Amino acid sequence: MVTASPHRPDGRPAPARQATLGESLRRNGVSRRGFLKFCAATASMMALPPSMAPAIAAALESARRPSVIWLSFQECTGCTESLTRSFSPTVENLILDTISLDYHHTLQAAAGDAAEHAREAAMHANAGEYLVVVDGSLPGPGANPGYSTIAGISNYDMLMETVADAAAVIAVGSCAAFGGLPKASPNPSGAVAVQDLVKDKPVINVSGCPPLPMVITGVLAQYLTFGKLPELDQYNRPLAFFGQSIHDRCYRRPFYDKGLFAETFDDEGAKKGWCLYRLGCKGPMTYNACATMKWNGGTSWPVEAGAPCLGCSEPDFWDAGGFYDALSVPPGNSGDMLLAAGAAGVAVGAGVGLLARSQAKGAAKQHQTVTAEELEQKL
Amino acid sequence: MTEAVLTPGADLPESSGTTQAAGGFSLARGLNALREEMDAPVASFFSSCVHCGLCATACPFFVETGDPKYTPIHKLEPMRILWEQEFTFWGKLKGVLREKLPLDKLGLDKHFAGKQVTDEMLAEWEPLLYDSCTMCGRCSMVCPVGNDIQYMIRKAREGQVASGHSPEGLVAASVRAVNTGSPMGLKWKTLDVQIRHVEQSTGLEVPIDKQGADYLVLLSSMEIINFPEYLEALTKIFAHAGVSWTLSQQCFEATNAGIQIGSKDIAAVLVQRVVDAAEALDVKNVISPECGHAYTAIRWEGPNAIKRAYPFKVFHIIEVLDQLRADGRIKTEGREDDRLSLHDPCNLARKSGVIQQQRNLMDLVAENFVDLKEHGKMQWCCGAGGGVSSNERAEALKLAAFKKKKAQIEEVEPDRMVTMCATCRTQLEEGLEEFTMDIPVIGLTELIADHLVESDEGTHA
Amino acid sequence: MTAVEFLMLTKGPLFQAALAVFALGVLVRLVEILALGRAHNYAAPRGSAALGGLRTMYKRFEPDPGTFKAAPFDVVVGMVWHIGFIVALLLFIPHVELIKSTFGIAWPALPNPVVDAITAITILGLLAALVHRLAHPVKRFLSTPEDYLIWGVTFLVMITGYLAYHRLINPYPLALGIHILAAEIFLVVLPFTKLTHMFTAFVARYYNGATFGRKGVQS
Amino acid sequence: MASIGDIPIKVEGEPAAPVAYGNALPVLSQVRHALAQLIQGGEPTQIDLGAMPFGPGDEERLMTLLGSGEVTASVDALGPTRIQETAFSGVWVVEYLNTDGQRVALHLEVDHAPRLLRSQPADLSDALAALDARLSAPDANPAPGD
Repeated sequence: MVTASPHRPDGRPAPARQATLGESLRRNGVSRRGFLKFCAATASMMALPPSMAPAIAAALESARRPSVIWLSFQECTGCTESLTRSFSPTVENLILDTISLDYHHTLQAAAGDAAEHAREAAMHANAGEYLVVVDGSLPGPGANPGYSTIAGISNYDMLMETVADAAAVIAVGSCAAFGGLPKASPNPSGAVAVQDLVKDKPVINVSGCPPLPMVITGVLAQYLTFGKLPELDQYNRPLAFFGQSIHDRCYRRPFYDKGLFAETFDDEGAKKGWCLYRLGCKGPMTYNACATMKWNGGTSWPVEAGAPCLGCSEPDFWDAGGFYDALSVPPGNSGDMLLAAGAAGVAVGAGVGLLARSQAKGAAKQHQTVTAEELEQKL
Repeated sequence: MTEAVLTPGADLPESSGTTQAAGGFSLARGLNALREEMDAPVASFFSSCVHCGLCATACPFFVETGDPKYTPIHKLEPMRILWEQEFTFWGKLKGVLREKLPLDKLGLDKHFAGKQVTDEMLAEWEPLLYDSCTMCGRCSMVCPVGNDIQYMIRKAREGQVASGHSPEGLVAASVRAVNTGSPMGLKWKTLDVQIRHVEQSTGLEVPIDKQGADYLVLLSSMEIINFPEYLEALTKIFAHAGVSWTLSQQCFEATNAGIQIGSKDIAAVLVQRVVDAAEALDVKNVISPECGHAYTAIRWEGPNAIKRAYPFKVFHIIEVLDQLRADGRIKTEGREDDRLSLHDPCNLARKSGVIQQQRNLMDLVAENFVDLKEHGKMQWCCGAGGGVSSNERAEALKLAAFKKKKAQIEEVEPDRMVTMCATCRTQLEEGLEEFTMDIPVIGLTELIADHLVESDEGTHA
Repeated sequence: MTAVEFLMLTKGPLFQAALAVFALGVLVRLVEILALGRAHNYAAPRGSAALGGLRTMYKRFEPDPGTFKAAPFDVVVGMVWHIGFIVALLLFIPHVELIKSTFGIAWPALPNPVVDAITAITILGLLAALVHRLAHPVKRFLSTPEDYLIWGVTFLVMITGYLAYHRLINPYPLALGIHILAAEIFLVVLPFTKLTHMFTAFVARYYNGATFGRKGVQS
Repeated sequence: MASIGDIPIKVEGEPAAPVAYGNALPVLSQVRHALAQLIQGGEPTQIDLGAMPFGPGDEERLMTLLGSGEVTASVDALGPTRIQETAFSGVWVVEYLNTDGQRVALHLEVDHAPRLLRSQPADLSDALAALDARLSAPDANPAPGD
């Protein structure tokens, strides 16, 4: 069943001295049943069907440890928190152990110059091979670079320099993927997303505020396992996780279809677990895997906790209307505008109508009486 | 009314109601007349039409010819164009844009030109407005958005008259009505002969110019010529019921060609004669004869034509007879035992609300009365009203439209038809004869007179 | 432009603009009709004009039996899709929420599958109405480009709503944005076309009923 | 460190009655389909319950519907894995746990025996080699006949 293959599927030459994942696992005393179990769990994590486990096993046997450089810009560390607080450490740890996280502000011991040297060293050693993970947005090339710098280097310069020799870029979190909170109106720091700047390398967006930990590791696992980029949607998000909307996978969907809705957070409907559409749920327009993967090790997720989906994995969700306004409700106040337009309508209508009326009256003044005499002339 | 205002671009004398040149009728005058007729109902009707075409299914002229041009709302197209151009904000805006923008240079002038009401257009629409419409108002009853199409046809005819595009037959009838007092040129002398005849055969007096009578009785020329039985029947019934009534030498004609041709000026002249006669004799009530449009003319349009309310009431003879019946003043004996059916004149039933009265009277004298399937306010027109019968050009269409009535009659297979309008009665008689259907048509007043209890006659005489 | 940006554009500024044109336009049309007024009527009334008018405003919802016999297709299809349109417009939950946020009033809505079925029937009804308009001699004769235009904007609203509900266009924000845009086109076109009959038909019915009611006839 | 269970919680009012979210039955019919496939073509199926949009209580309801059969097994490799035969022969619940006892995946397997319980082919040759080594050892018993 487990057929070890000596070559990577893509035939790329593996860097020397590095053990394959299979070797590394067996050296750690993982049995073949353990490996099978690992593959089953990995398939689950990558949102692949369980029948893919043997393929994963075959690929992992020969997978090499990639070098990863993690750049944090205008962010809140929520994405890193999400990743490190993951609740099924065995699998994720194995993945993280397998990758070579050569630079990560928050997690690495080194600081200052030493840290920057580590980054540069990893870039040189793995030129063309390494992955760049970015969390946070960054001030665009036209904006004041002083809004965010690391070791005196502007975010923009650091990103462009690091990305130059990368194999691919993974933008983790809605800030890196779409600009997120820093880019929300009025966007004082001129924030932009990674994909706005990186045009010549593949960019994978793992959006969410924060993204599901399993999705972050799942994307890494997929790259690691198959050595290629996953299939992406129009926002460059992996279809395996972002292919279906929250609404389509929501366990409360049957209530939407039946027309049973919670109208307040504490009414009967809310207690019975009815649909949260009217409380502002953005599930119908939000594409993410929360409804099946859930949070906190599969414990629950916002809708299950009775909170409407905020749509955090969609572009510009901060500016997409009130979190607790139904999806069909337009942002802003239409009422005053309607009154003003209505009043103007009445005024214009009255003006035009009275003009027309005076026209009819004027015509009546010009009326020439029809007489029998003039009718007779016709005969 | 006589205010001196000149139409721009037309060298017309003051509209003082005296002589006018024949060339006085013009497109400008026609459009002006149409503008006068624009009001809130017209604007709401044109705003609402979605071209569903259901009015066509209500029109005997369309139903029997199948020609889409006879769709009622289409008959109003010139008026609609004028309304849109001059009485809507959007239409005016388009007009301004047409003038201000260099559309001709952009080659867009054709797309934005819009239709214009021309003299040719009004000429083209003349047969649609007169020959194929009796203003029966059935379309006004079925329109889903509530358009009163008949109301607008009446208005549109004002424009036709003022632009000189009205049928010769109606023009001639109007001229005769104004000049001789009768659309058929009938004089009092002729009526006087008939009065003598009635007095001889009944032995009763026909009161003439009786001051302070309760009722002034009017007649229609067509009745006097074709159905002299009416006056005799009326004389008998009123004598029987002890009604105080009179004829007026000053004005005996009830019909109003002005209403039919669509001229409120002509209508006003003719209505004024009735009002003058009624006021001269100081009567309390005026009775319109067995004629549909005469009732509409005097009862509904008259006060508006002369712009004041009457000091007397106006009734159709059928209303008066039913009131006498209700008061127990008519005693009848015997009933007709053949199968009788009833044709409601449009002007009386749908357009005036006199529907139950004729049925009460039928029940009095008919054993075997059967209503046509669609009757009362939803009845079908005979095809001759609204001036169609005075318009020789419309002969063929008039007969075509009658086929709907014929089909209705065939459905219930009566032995005789009863009606209460001389125009309807003539059309029914001619139509049934044309299709060789042996169904006599009688007037309801005569039918009642035939069944009066003889012995009571003397008591009131 | 991303799908979400498009959705926000249609939900935000475009919606406001469309609503303004609609409110202004409809009121111009209504006021300009009413301001024309009517001549004083001197004839003694037989019945009540106001009561007749009010009754006819309602009565024309019920087709008279003769018209039903003469044109059953028109009556049935016309009623079906008009009712369907109004139900979908006023009784679909997202629409109720929209109305609540815009006008501050709300009412109970229908379950989504019911509205879905009604929408499907309405779309079929509209298609049937178009075929009928093209095929029926009277309708074809009367029809102007405007008639086809208003059919188009009405159909567009219904079909985009149906596609969005069934998520047949992806991604969903694009589907929803297209539907909202279609509704905005409808709102903007309405005051300038005979779509105003949505409002003016009641004025027309009132005047019709009042004219006949005054003469003692219930029209 | 205090665990989450140590946080004092006071529940006010009655807890809401359990709701049937209706996602258990479709899975059950998927299982039925898979079993028919196993009988017909011998093709096994694995269903990842983690990919199901389960609401609260849906998993419990499914487990109640499936019931439990004769076999219960546990595999100790990279943390424990619990295997339970359901009341329906050929339908197995396989719950993968990590070394901390937290679930990493939950599968239904429709097969004659769960994959994880079977000996792994690569291990068989290792076992054969190990046995040969044992037999050729000097203190071994006489070689087994035929």
